[in-house]
Amino acid sequence: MNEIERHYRYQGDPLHEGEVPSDIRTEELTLNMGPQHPSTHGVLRVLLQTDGELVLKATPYVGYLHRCAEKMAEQVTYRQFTLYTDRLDYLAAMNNNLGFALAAEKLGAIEVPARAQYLRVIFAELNRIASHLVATGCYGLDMGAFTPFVYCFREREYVLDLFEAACGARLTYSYITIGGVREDLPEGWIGRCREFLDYLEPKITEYNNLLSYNHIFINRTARVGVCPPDLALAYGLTGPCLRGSGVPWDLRKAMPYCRYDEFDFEVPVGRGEQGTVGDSWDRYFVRLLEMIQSVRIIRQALDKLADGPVQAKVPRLVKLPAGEIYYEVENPRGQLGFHLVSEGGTSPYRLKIRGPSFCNLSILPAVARNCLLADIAALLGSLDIVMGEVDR
Amino acid sequence: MLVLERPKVEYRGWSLTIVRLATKWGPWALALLLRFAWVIFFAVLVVLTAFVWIVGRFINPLLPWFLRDIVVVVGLLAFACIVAIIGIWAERKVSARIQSRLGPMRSGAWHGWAQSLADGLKFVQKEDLIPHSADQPLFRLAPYVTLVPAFCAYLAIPFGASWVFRDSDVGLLFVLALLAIEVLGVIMAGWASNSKWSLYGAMRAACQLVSYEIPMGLSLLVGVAAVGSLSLIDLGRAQERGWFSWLIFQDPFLFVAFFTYYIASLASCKRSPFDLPEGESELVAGFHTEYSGFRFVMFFFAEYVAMFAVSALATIIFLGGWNAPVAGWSSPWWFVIKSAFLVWVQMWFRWTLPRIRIDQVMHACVKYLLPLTLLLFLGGSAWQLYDNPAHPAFTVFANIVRAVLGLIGLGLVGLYVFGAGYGYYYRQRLVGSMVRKHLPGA
Amino acid sequence: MLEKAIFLLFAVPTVVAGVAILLSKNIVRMAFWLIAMLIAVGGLYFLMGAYFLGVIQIMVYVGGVAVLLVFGVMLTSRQLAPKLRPGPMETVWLAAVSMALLLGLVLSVAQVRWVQGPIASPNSPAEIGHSVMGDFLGPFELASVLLLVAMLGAAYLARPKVPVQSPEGSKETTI
Amino acid sequence: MNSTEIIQLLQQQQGPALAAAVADGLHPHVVVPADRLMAVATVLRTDWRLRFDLLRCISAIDWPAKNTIELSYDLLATARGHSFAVKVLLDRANPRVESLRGIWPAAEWHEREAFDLMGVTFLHHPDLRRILLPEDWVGHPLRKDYQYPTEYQGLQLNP
Amino acid sequence: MMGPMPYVILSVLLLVLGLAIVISKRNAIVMLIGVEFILNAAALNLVAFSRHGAGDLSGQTAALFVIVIASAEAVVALAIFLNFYHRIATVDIDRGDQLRG
Repeated sequence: MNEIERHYRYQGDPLHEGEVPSDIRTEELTLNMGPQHPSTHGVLRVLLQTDGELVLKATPYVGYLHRCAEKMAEQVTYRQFTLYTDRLDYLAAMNNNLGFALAAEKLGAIEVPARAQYLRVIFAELNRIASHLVATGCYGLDMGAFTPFVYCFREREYVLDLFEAACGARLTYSYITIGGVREDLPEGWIGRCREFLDYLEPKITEYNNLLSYNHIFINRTARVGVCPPDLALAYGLTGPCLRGSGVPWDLRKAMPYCRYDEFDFEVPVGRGEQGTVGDSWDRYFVRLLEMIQSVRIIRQALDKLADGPVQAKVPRLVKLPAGEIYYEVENPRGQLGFHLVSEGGTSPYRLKIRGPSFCNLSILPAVARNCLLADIAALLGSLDIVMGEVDR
Repeated sequence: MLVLERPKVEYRGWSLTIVRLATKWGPWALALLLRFAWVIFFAVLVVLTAFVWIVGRFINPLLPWFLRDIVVVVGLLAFACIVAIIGIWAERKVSARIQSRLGPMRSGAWHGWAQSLADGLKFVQKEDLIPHSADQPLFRLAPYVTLVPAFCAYLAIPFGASWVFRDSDVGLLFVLALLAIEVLGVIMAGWASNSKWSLYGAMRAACQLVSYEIPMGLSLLVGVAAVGSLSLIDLGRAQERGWFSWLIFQDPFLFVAFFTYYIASLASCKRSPFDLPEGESELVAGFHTEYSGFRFVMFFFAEYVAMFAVSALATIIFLGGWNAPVAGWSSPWWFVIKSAFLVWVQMWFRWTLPRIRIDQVMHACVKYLLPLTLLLFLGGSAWQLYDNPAHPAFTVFANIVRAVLGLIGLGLVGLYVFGAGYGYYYRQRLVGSMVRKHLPGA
Repeated sequence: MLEKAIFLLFAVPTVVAGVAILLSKNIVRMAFWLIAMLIAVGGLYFLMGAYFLGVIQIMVYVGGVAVLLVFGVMLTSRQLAPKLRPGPMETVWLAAVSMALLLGLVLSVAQVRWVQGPIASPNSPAEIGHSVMGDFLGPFELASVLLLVAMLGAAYLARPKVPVQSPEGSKETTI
Repeated sequence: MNSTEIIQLLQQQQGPALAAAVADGLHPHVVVPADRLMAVATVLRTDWRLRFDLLRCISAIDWPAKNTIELSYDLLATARGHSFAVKVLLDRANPRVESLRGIWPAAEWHEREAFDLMGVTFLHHPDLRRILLPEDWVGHPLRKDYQYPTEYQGLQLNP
Repeated sequence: MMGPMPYVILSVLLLVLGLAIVISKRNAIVMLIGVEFILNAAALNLVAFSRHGAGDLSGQTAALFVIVIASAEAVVALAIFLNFYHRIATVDIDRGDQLRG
C-alpha cells in the first residue's frame, strides 16, 4: 500500500471495508432502492445497508440500460453513428453530437466553415440550458418541492420549440454531423432565440428566491454528500460536480474547442456559501450560474454569426485515415470523451465512449456513508446522473 | 397545414359513463329540484315532524332525542365528506394556479368540479389487492382506524353558538384524543403491509405524530388558560365582542401560540414540509405504498377531513370561530370561511416548501417548538393572573397591547389581500408556448 | 336498564381483548388488542361520568404509551411475526391457577354488602383541578418528580452506545 | 509542458521501462511493458512537474492480428493543463495487468468495464466483477471474434 | 341504578387476565402489556368506588395519578428492554439469566 493509498484513507475512502462501528446491532436491513424508484433518475439500483433511518453503505448496480453502443459502432459507418450519440446522454443530445463530430473531424483533418462552428456553439449552449433546467427541476422534486419542477419544464419547452424549428426533432436531433451542421436556420429563428434569452434571464433569479435560498432546501442540501476537491478528482468527477467541489476546471476554457476561446464567460465554482465546499447545494448552485453564462455565450455567438456555407465538402461515405485520437468535449454533466481508433475504413475500428455520469456515479459509495435515507436522494439528485451514458 | 381538432375520446369504463350521465343530466335534475325546492323541503319537514311526534307519543319519549342525534350525525358526516371532496378538488386547482397551469377542466361543467367524484369512482373500480404476506386483519383494519377518528372529531366541533352535536366540558381534549388515535391507524398500515418501505413510513409517522402532539396540545392550552374552560362553546362565546376580542389578539403569547399551533397541526396532519410518512421521493409512497383501490381513498379522505378538523380547532380557539369581525354578525358561515382559509394556507405551503429530513423534524420539535410552547403557556397564564380588574394599571396596558396586536392582525390581512390583488393584476396570460406562435405556419 | 346495556357494550371488548392476547401468537396483534382494551376502558370512564379521565386515558394511554409499546414490539421482533408456543402442561396449570384465583376473588367480593353512598354527578375538569390542587397536592408534586426521574432514566438507558457521526460531524444525530 | 518534455522527463525517471514513445500526432503516448506500469503511473501521479491527477479513461482495444490487447490510459493534469496517454500491450490469450485502483480510484469502474467487455483481468482489484452485463453472462462482447449467444436463460434468439 | 358490583367484577376479571398474560407469555414486551391490564383494573376500581361509594371525585384524581405513573413506568421498562435487546438479540426472558453486563 503506497503513500497514495494512505493519502485517500483519511476521507473514509472505502479502500478498506468494515470500519462500521460494530456494536450498533439493532436489526440491519438491506434495502433495495430498486431499478424503478422515483429518485434514481432512471434505471439505477442502489443496495443500501441501513440501520433504522441511517444508511451505513450504498453500492450502486448499473447496467440495466446497456445497449453496447461501442460494439454497434464497429458495424456502422461514421455518419450513421451520429444517431447513436443522441441516445447516450438523452438530455444533451446536441453536445454528444458535437463531441463525436469534432473527434472525427480532428482525425480526418476536416475544416469546418465559420458559420457552422458558431451554430454548433449556439445549439450546444441551448442544450446545456435545457439540461440544467431538467437537473434543477428534478432536484427540487427530490427535495419535495413540486413547483420548481413545473416551472423549469415550462422554460425547457421554449428551448425544445427552438430546436424543433431548427432541426425538426425535440430530443434526438443528430443536427451536428461530421463536417458542419445539417441545415441552416429558418428565417426569424434568431429573433425568437433572442426573445427566449431575454425571457429566461429574469426567471433564474426567480428560481433563486423560490428554491436556492429557501431555508428548508438549504438545510436539506448544505453539508450533505460532501466531495472534497481531491476525492472528486480521484474519482474522475468532471463538469458541475467537479466545479462544485471548488476545482475551476472547464474544458471550454482550459482546452478550448470549436471557437469557444472567442467568447468571454466566467466558470462558476462552488465556494461553500451555504455549507462546506463541495456539498450538494454547491453542485446545484453551480448549475444555476452556468445557465446564466450559457445565455451570455449564446448572445455573443448570435452577434458573430457570419453568412456562409453550413456544411464542409465531405464525401457522402466518410472515410477517415488510419490513426487514433482521444477527444473530449464539455457536456452539461461533465467531460464526454471519444477514443476513436480507425483503420482507414468507413467505420471506426474501435470507439470507446467515456460517459461523465459513469465516473460521477462511481463516487456514490465513497460519499454516501453514515448518512440518512433522505440524503441519498439529495446526493443522487445533485450528481445529476443520466443512465443513458452510464450504461452506454 | 395540420389542423388539430379536439380528439373524440371514447370513455368505456362504467364509472366514467356515470360521471358523463351525471354531468349531462345533472344540471337538469338540479334545475328541477331548485324550482320546486321549497315545496319539497316543506313536504319532507312536515312528514318528519309528524313521524317524530307520533313516535314520541306512542313508542318511547326518549326516541325523538335519539332520532335528532342520528340526523345530526348524518349531517356532520355529509359535511365532512363535502369538505373532503371540495378539499381534493381545491388542492388540484390551487396547485395548478401556483404552477401556472389549468388543473382539472373536463370532468364536470365548470372548472372540473366533478374531478373528486371522478377520482372516487376511478378508485372504486380499481382492484384493491392485499399483498400475500401482509397481516390480513390489521391490513384491512388500518384505513378504518385512520378514517373514523378524523370523522368523529366533527362531533365535538361547534359550528355556531348552539350548533354542536353534544357539547361536553372536555370538548377540546376530546378532539385532541381522537387525533392521537389516528397515529395508530398509520402505524398499523405501515406494519401490516410488511414491506420495508412502508415500515419506514410507519416509523417516521410514529415519531413525528406522537412528538408533535405535545406542542399542539400546549399551544391550545394557552388559549384555554385565557378563557378558563375546555368546552369549545365557552371558548367561542368568549370571543364575541368583535375583532379585538379574538383570542389571538388578547396577548402576545397567544399571538405566537397561534403560529406554533399551526405548525404543529401541519405536522400532525402529515402535510407540507412535514409530509415524511409518505415522502414520495424517498419512501415511494410511505405507509400506504401497498394500498390501492378504495382503501387508498380512505387514507386520502382521512387526510383532508383531519386537515379541516385541525383548522376548525384553530379558528374556534384563536380566530373566534363563528364570530364575525364586527360584534353582532356571528353565523356558522364565518366559521367555515375562516377554516377554509386556513386549509388554503396549508395547501399553499404544500406546493411551495420542500420536505424536511426526519432528524430535522425531531430536532425542530424537541429543541424549538416544545420549549417555546412551554414558555408561551407560562407567559399566557401569568398574563391572565394580572389581566383582571384587581390590577387596573395592567389592564390598561393589556388593552393597549390588544389594540396593537389587532392592528398588526389587520395589517397582515391587508398585506395578504394586497399581495393577492397584485399577483392577480400582474399575472402573465400564458397561452401555449411563446415561441410556437411565431413559427411560420404555426 | 340503558346503563347496564352500555356497560356491557364496553365491558365485553375488554374481556375479549384479554382472552385474545392470551390465545394469540403474534406479538403485534397482542399490542393492538391492548389498544382495543384501553379504548374500551376509556369508554367505561365516560359512562361513569368521569369525562376528563376518559379523555386523558385515550390521549395519554392510547396516544402515547400504546404507541410506544407498538414501537417497542416493532423494533424487537426479529422476524415479522414471532411465534410464542407455551408448552401443553403450562396451559393446563395456567388455566387451573387463574380459575381458582378468579373464583376466590369473585366469591369474596360477592359477600360484601355495599353501602349505597350518594351518586357523584358528572363533573367538569375544574372540579378535578381543584381536587388535584387541593387534597392531592402531595401526590401531584411527587408524581412530577417521578416523571422527571423516569424521563432522565429512559433517555440515559436508551442513548446510542456509539456517537453516530452525522454528515460533516457537525452535530450528533441520535435517532 | 508539451508531450516531448513529458517523454524526456519519463525517460530520465524510468529510462529502460519505456518500450516506445510517440510525441507528435493526435494521441501522444508512451508504451510501457505490463510489469512496469505501476512504477510509471506513480511517477506520473506524484512527480510535481507532471501531477496527472485526473484519469480520464481506460480503453481496451483488441488487435487479433497482432494477438495483443492494448490498454490505453488517458490522463489529464488539471493543475498544469496538459494531457498524455500511457499504453500497455498485453497478450490476447491471458491479458493480466496490475490494477491502478490505488493511484486513481476512478480506475476501479473503468477496469471493471474493461474486464466485463474485453476480458482483461486486473490484479489486486477490490471487487473485479461484471459491471454492465448480467453477472452470469458468458464471453466478452467487445472482442473481435465474439459469437453472439443464441440463448440466454431460456430466451431463444434467432438472428 | 346498578351500584359498583359489575365494575368490581370486571376489574377482577381484568386482574386475572393481566396476571395470566404476565405468567404465560415469555416475551418482555407482552409482560408489559399484562402489567398495563392490571393497572387499568386498579384504576377502574378506583373510579367505580368514588362514583358509588364516596360520592365525590377523589377516586378520579387517584385514577389520573395511576395513568401518569403507569406511563412513566412503561417508558422506563421499554428503555430497559431495548438495552436488554442490544445485549442479547432476542427479548426472551429465560435468556436473561447471567447477572453480568
